[in-house]
Amino acid sequence: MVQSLDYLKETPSQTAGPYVHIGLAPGAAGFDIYREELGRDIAGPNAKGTRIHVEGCVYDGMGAPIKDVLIEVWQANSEGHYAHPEDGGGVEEGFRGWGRVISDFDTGLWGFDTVKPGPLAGRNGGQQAPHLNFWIVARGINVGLNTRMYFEDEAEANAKDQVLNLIEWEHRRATLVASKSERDGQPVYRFDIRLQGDAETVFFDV
Amino acid sequence: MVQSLDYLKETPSQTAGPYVHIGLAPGAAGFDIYREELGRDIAGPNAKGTRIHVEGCVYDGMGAPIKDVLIEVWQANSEGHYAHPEDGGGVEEGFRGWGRVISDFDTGLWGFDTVKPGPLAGRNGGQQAPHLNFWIVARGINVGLNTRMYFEDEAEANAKDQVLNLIEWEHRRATLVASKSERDGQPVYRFDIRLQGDAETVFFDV
Amino acid sequence: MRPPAEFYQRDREWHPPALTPDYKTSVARSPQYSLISLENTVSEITGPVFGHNDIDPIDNDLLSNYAKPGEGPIGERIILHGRVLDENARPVPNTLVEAWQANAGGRYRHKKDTYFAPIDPNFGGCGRTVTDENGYYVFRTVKPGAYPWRNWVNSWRPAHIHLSIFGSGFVQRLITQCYFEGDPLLPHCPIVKSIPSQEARDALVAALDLNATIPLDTIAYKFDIVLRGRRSTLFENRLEGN
Amino acid sequence: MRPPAEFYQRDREWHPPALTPDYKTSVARSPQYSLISLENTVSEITGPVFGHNDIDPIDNDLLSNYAKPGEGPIGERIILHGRVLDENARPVPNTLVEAWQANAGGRYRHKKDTYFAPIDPNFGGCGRTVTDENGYYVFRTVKPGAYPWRNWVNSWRPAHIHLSIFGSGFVQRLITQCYFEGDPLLPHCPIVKSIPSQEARDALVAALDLNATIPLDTIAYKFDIVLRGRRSTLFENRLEGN
Repeated sequence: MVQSLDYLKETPSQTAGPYVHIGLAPGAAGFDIYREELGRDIAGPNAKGTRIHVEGCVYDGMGAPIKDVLIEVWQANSEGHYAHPEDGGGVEEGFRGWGRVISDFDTGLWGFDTVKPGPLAGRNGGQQAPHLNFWIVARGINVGLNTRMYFEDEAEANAKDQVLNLIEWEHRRATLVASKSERDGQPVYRFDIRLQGDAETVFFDV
Repeated sequence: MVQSLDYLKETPSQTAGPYVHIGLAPGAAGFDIYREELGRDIAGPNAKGTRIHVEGCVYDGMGAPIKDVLIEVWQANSEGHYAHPEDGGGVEEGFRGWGRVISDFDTGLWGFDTVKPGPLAGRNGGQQAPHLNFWIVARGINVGLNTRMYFEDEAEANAKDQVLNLIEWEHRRATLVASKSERDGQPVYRFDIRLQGDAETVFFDV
Repeated sequence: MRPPAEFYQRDREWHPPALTPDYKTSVARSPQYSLISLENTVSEITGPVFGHNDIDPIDNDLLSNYAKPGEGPIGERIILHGRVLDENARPVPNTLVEAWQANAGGRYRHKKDTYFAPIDPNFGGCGRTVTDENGYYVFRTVKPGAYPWRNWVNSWRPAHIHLSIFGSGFVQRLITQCYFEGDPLLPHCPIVKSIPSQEARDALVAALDLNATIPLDTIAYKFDIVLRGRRSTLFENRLEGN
Repeated sequence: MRPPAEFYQRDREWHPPALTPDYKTSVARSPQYSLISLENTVSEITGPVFGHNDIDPIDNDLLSNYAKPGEGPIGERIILHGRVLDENARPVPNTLVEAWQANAGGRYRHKKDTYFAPIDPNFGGCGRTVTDENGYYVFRTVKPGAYPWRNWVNSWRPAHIHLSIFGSGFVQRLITQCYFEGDPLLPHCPIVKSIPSQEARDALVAALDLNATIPLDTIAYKFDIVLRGRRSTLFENRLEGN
């Protein structure tokens, strides 16, 4: 026998199930209960930087859009700082940088408004390109999936990004890059997520 | 080891609890649900013999009337026959000989109308005096209590009754004999049952 | 097969004794003298006979027998089913089985129940049925809730359904409680523990019966009931008088 | 104590794998390539911060947060309580815990739930709270009912409450399900069994906690939640850029 390590084990994950909306977006489930649902406004009214719209679908292995998916987004502000005490940079008042978005029950399309984040410091003096951190849960997903969304119009920063460069299969890096278009004068980024198949999105064990 | 006997064990008894009325006398619990509650009419309209009223209280060990008791009565008709295929004597149409009675929630008094049963055959050619078989359940009673009620005005038959004579302590036999009075021209038998104390009613392991 | 004779004596060591002080109400309600053991007479081997004309077919469906049209009680939809057998493992057919219980929140529809958990407007809480020719019975209901009661300061009854059974002879008369597999309150309940042996306590625990569930509809628990058996007539005292 | 650094890696052998074929929906929703292991950056060690101004005090009381005045939901009144800890057994204070569940009959208040068990007009089925300075959280609710679901023909979910927890870093983000001691459906559920080890499954079963019950009122279950822990800074690569 050896000495005992008194660490606890993390609580095991279970699927969020088909009715995750009841808990995290009750309005979508069909009823109003809270004064305010959390995660509806990611950047807040005071956020500096470029207002953008992000949208996409999450596709299952049959190529069908997942209509009951819930995505959480975590991002830095336009100056590359997170609204968190361990990031000393500070953010605008009302900037939380976190959002919760669900897909349309009929089409599977999801979308949200925010500001484009700035570039960030990486590990050991390295760089990270602007990105959004995604966490994806749904029925059939046993452990929430982590991925990142990068921006098509940040090709130079993306090329130097520590995380993208960690992906051995270079062609798969493109699965993390959202394509840009414009709608009503506002930048729109399309970010489709594929759970399986040749174009399977890169997911991270963070 | 020995050979196995494939007998089953009887299901263990549990107290009927304070809310026995819900199941066995829902009207008393406060609601109507069944077309007809069972056990309300013991003798039926065609029963021959003397119509009688029986009443009493069941007292606990502190001498307090038990207000949530339920009693079932099983009796022969005036000719000493039970409404059961194993008693070949036959009974009047509508005579069931079984009744269910509950105490008043405020006073603990219970009572019912029936006909006086006739004398019955006993074991091995012996005799049984007229009697009612009682089965008593309530909160705090773990196994329903069996006892018998005999009639004060059947002294001669009572003296020869096989069951009463089985009671070693002669003075306790009187606990099974109901006293007779008259009300509105009808015989009324009073049968108080005491669960504990010097005058504890005789209960049987039948 | 020889004609049935007297009933096997009741095993009083298997049943709870009258006095079980941890179940406080039993203290003043338990006879203190010994029961007088009585050999069967015709008064004991006979008992009331019930038929299908005594009850209605809906009486065994607690999901609907008190519900408003188009509504139903709230709670886990369950089937409680099983057979009534005797100690000889023979079915007891055509015998009355009555059931009563609290609603899914542990509240009884009884004027004396003061627990503040709400009454369900669509649930009465009682049912009855007559076993078929194989001794089989079935109820449909909601799984009852646990509830607090006044025994110790902090006493909780495990979920249970009260059952009342007749048999053919009045001495088979039995009232008991059906508990549910896995209920963590079972080891704490002084009413359950009024029964001396764990083996006998286990006999009151209905088993989850997935084979009897109705898919996408109603889950099932199986609860067999055993009534006292009767000897066959071998070399027998004459029970009857002549 | 040294300042906290990176999070311990998630034990992927302890969690369910993505592909668990007996839970059919996972088949087409499980990534087939390996996850790319990523060392923590500032994007991982940070996460959203919530405060008491984000929620209302009533939000953790599912018995009242959707009930009409003077009414309440039907079902077993329960307290679900415990602590949010990290793998170092330190409390995780001020973190958001969200809960959702079916009502006592296993019916969800969700436009996509078609189970015909009735909706409870006084029960929404969700709640949220922020842990206190000791990592403690508490909800009051009704015990949810088991319900059928479409996996195999005859599949039943054990009673459960869904829980969503944040922690301080976004990589601690966790959604799980809290089950209840003794539930006989647990060994049959392919979602429970998506977790490989029995020891890990047992970590999701709330214990009956009679010491935390409110006598004559509400029964209690205890469910502690463990989030990923962080190394202390020993001889460490610099996580930050400068």
